[in-house]
Amino acid sequence: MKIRSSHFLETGSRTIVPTLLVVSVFLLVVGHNAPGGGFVGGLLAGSGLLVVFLTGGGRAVEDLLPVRPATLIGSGIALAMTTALGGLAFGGSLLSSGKLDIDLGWVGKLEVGSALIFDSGVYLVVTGLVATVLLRLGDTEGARR
Amino acid sequence: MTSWFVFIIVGHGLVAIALALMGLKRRVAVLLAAAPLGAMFLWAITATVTGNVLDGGALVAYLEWLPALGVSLSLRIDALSLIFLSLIAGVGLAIVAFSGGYMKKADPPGRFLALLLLFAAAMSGLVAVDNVFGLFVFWELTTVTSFLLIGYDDRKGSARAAAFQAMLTTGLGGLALLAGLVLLSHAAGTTSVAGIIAASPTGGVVTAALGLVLVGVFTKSAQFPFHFWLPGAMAAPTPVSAYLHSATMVKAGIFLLIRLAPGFAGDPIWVPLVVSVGLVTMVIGAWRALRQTDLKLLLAHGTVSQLGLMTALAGIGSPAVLHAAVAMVVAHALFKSALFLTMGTVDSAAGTRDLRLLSGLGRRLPVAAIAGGLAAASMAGIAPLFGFVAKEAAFAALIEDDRWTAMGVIAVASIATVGYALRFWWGAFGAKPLVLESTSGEEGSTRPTAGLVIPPLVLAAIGLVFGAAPGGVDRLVSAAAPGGKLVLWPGWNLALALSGLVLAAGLLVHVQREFVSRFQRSAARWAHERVGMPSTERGYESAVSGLNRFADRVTGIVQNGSLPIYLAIILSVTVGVPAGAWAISGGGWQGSPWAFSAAEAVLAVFVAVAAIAVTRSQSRLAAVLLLGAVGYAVAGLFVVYGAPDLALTLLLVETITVAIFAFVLMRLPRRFEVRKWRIRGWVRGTVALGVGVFVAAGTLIAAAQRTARPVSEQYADLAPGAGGTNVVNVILTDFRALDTLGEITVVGIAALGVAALVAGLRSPTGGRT
Amino acid sequence: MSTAMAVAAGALFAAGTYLIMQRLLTRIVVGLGLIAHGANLALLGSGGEPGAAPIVGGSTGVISDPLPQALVLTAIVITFGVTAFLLALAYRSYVLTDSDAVEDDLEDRRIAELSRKEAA
Amino acid sequence: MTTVVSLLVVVPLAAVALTLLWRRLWVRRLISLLSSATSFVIALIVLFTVDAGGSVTVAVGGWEAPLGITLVADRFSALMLSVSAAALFGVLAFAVGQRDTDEGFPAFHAVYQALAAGVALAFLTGDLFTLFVAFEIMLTASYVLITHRAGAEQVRATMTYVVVGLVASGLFLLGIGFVYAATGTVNLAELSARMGDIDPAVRTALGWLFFMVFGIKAAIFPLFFWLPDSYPTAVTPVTAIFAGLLTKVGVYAIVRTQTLLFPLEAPSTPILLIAGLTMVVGVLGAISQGDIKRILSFHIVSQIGYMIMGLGFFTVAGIAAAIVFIVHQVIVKTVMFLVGGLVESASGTGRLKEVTGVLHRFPVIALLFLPAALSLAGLPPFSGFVGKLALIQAGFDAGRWMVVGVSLLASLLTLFSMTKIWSAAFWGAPTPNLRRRPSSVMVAATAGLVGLSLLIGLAGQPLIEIATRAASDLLSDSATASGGSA
Repeated sequence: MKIRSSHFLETGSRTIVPTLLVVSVFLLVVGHNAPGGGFVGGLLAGSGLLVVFLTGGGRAVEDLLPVRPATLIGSGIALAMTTALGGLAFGGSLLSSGKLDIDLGWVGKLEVGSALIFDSGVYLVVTGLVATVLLRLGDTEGARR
Repeated sequence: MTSWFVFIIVGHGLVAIALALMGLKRRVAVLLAAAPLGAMFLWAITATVTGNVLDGGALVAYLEWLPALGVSLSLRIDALSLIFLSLIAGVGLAIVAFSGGYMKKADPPGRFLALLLLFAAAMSGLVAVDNVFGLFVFWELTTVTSFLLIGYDDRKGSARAAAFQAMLTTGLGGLALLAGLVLLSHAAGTTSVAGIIAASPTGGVVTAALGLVLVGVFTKSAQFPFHFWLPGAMAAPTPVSAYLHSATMVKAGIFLLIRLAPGFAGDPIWVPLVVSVGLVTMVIGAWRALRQTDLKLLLAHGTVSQLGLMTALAGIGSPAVLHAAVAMVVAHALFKSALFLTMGTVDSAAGTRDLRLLSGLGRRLPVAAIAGGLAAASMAGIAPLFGFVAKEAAFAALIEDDRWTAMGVIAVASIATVGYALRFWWGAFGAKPLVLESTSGEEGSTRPTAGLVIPPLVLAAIGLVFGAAPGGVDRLVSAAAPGGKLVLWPGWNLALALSGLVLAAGLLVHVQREFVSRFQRSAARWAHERVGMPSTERGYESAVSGLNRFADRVTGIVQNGSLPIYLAIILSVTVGVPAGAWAISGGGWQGSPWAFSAAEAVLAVFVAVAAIAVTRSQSRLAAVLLLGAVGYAVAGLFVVYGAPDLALTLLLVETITVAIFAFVLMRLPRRFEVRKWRIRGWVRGTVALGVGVFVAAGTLIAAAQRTARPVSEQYADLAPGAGGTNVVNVILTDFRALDTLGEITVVGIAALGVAALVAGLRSPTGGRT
Repeated sequence: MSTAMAVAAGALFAAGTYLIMQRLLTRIVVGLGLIAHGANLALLGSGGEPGAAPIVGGSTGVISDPLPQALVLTAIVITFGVTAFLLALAYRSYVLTDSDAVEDDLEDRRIAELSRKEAA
Repeated sequence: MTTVVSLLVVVPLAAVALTLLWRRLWVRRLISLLSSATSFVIALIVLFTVDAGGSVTVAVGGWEAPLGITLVADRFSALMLSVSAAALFGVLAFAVGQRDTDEGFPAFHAVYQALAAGVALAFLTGDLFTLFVAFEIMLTASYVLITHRAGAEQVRATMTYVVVGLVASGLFLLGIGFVYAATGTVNLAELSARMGDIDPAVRTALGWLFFMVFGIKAAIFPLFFWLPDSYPTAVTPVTAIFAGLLTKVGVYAIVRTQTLLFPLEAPSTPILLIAGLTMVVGVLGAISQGDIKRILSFHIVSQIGYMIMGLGFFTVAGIAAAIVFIVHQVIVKTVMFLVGGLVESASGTGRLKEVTGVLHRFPVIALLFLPAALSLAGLPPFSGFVGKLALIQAGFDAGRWMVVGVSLLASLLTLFSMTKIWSAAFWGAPTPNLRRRPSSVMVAATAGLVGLSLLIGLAGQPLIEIATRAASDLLSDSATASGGSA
């Protein structure tokens, strides 16, 4: 189903969606120190997809997503697993955390904790769920996969 | 020596597997099956001759199985075991030889012989093992093999029903036996059979245990009131009837009685129960045997009767009587298996075993007639056959012990025994003037093969040899149950006179068979009409149908198929039991603050009111929107409780949930259908209220218990070290990351489920998704 | 735990259980949603007296117990996933049977009928 | 060793991710089979290590309890892990052999591995909330598996399953709320130490709440109604693994929490009453049914009663017997459903009235059914006998004759029911619907599990010994709990 293009919504979504996605990533990154994190981020990204869906239907959501929702979920779990395994591999225990400092030159130093990688996994899975629901439940005519 | 025994038993199993899997030719299969039985027979002879068994010793071996539970397969093979082993192997050989000729051409013999061998192995184990649980194991194995053999002709409904009946009856006994054995071994402090008998504990528990053991014995040995399954078991092929249901398996109960008698005959329950059951069974069996027109059923009821005799003898339990009981076991195994096999020969030659249709077979089957004659004479107790010797010993021992009541009953029943022995031979072989001579059987064979006539002849002949020269057998019998002596000629005495009297009376019964049968018919009518005598067969049937009805009733009530009712029960129990337990244990109540802030109070009231409003809403959309409102209010409470992450998450979740709901609702009717509730409104209301009160009161009571400081206090100090200042997030991604990992798995799986549920559905609007 | 919070949780459970004890799956889903909210409130309240958001250096004063918050967050997301699944189930039911009602088990009904007949 | 223990959860979870990322079916099958086989091997290693050297505790993330989550592999959990891994592998092989299970369901292997991960986590976790998460993983996976390709009738059945499951989850969460409110921790070891400090009445109530919440999952009387309505509707491998594992995870949770958090001094009459009723009502239900899978589903319930009975004695012997019985049931119940599935796949029906003569047409199915059925009925020398004998002896030791008598009666009725299936479906003239020969992989998978059951029966001594050590661990844990020191 799709709500037939209300002009207002369509133009609105063109600005709203990118904003939502950017904010969602922002929440993901700052989550360790402020309210936010993978869940909130993922849900916000999902809300973005919802808006896309409402204006463009299932097709638009599919076009926006780089991969199938199942792959999104699979890679999310895989990403979270890497930190789990990383802990094991580096002699610590399962899911023990570590840190990686990346020098980004003039941008500054980015401190990538394994927690962030983990949270990104969460982000992907939650987004994957919302995407699945939209494509399957929301749009029974348009979804192809 | 004992290790050879184990090898041979294992050999039984291996040969059975080979027989079942390889499609062997009939002759090869028979020879192969005979091998382990022959080995066992030779072993038994050797063991008797070489060891100290004849002097009351035993071959002992220790075989562990489950020592933690006191279960072992330790062997203790004494004279009684050897008698049984020789019978199992010896009669088994005859049976296998007979089966080769008896089984139909179309039927591959492999599976049948394999089952027979498995049975033989189980039975051999039963008599050799010296552990109550080991005994039970073999006991049940004989039950299972018997079940499979009774139902061997499984295309016939009657065979299936008979197998079922036997399984259920002996299965019941088996469980009673198990319970009894556990109790006995507890009371005696050992699980060794010999040890238990040596300890022979006494007391109420022991009496109860013996009662249970005896139920097992009675079912296995087809004693009243469980005797009905044995005639039913005649649905089995004749070799099976001859082997399991006359010569060996049904004697497992007798075996156990003879084993236990020296230790427990003094128990108050033993003599009255065992003797009376045995005598009643003997009489009932004899009475019925006289009425049969089917030769096989005649023999079956005869077996019931004879088992009753042996039970009664074992029940009396004095050394002399036990000695006679053991002799009786041997005699019965020999003559009854011979009789069954003869009957099988007749059946396959004439195509019927109805004595009203058989005539003049004696001339056509002279060898079978001789074998049958010898065996029947042994059963009737005619000298110089072994049946006579055994019966004489029994009479003499009973007289010596002053067991006059038992003696009387046994004598009367023995008259019937003579009667049905004659009836059998006359029925099978005699020329009957009014009946057309049976000329040819179904297959038109005129002369039965040697395989069909030799085995019964051999068995009957052994009865003759043993009878004529009982000294050799007596050494073994006396080693098993010292206390008497088997002799062919006891001298002129009361027992002999009684025997003569019984024979004469039996002859009269046969001559006056018309009168007897009229008498039996009218007596049966009288019993049925006037007394309304219950029959145990009917008892079994009504028990089974009653069980089925009861099961339907209970299940119909409990498993009513209605989700609302299930939920009502589950909720009431899950909440009611803890609440009740709390009340019974005298739980107390402490006060708690009304609210920590005004905002909290307002939001809480809003949540409660909105929740109740949801239940009243009549349209789906209203319900969903109200649910969303509740969600937002809960998010508000999260804020009040200092949980911004939660609030943020919940707000987003609620928003998306409402959207999903909307997608689904688009396709569903706008308003809730009005459906009949299976549960009345007030019941739902009460359960709901109960759950609500439980939750509210429970949270308050639980919170009042808190004395220790929460473990989470350290999180705030540790979080920065773990790389974050948002403690909740650090918990989720670090301290308790495993939960989160599990949680995203749940989310992922749920998404896969959504995809799977919608995939392949034709949507109501038409398009395929 | 304040009485207000306890009553809110209790009311959510009561309304939720009232809703699920009937046949329409959409109503059941709503009921389960209420129960989940109730459980989450009870769990959050188990942390004791509320305080500031548990962010180190974020604010002064006593912070709330962060552990129940983390647990509740996990529970919320699990509920979210399962609710989506349930809705898909309701949808499938509707497509297949034209209704989202949970009917009685046929085999159970058959046996109940049988035993009723036997009793009569 | 801590790494190895962690792998028990990590391997299936990694398989979830990998099977989702690969699209080829054979790759998914390979990953899935490898994961299950590896889990089995690891579980055995853990079992032997733990049995020799005592339990292994993993502080996940390096955070010690009660701050972090711990995984605890002790004898009880290691035993459960091993036997469930065996069942999971066997059923997976069967499913692959049956082909149509995973061919029409792209996510089957991911969901199946998630189920495996949930089960493993449930056995291992030393944390009450993680137990909740583990249950959710397991249950959500089970919801997805049971609804797979559901027709109208199955959807109805699954709704019952899912709704009851979610209600139980809600109550579980509520219980966790109560526990945290009362004690301020969700770590089981820490809880065990703190439980002694709270009002005994509240403690008793909490004990019963958890007993009932897990009892819904374990399908005890009177909370089992959902099970026979829902299990039989799923495809064979799914029903089989549900039957073998899910209820036993519930029983595991009951045994674990009751011994660790709510220990008793003496046999508990209420628990034994529940046990007796569960046995009897369950088996009566089985007798009233006419479909193999439905009969077996009621037997699941009935047999749960035996396990609860062992717990109810609250002695080392009783709990050891219960553990032996659980191990036996995991295998035998799985096998029974697989055999029922073989009959169904050969004939297209499981209704006793519509299929006869399997013995003559497919003797191998009969050969697999017989030992499993006899084992279920507790006949020697099969695994059920070992469990039953242990229970009976424990019962007599505890002086609880009544419930022992009831259990014997129930096992007679079980024998009745098994004999009924045998003589109705396996004996008789073969019906023409017996057309499809089951694939050899399916038969081999079933046979492997039958072999395992035989092994338990014939070589049960080591199992009983480990179970006894496990039981005395459990009771000594609870002894320290009542002593108030962790």
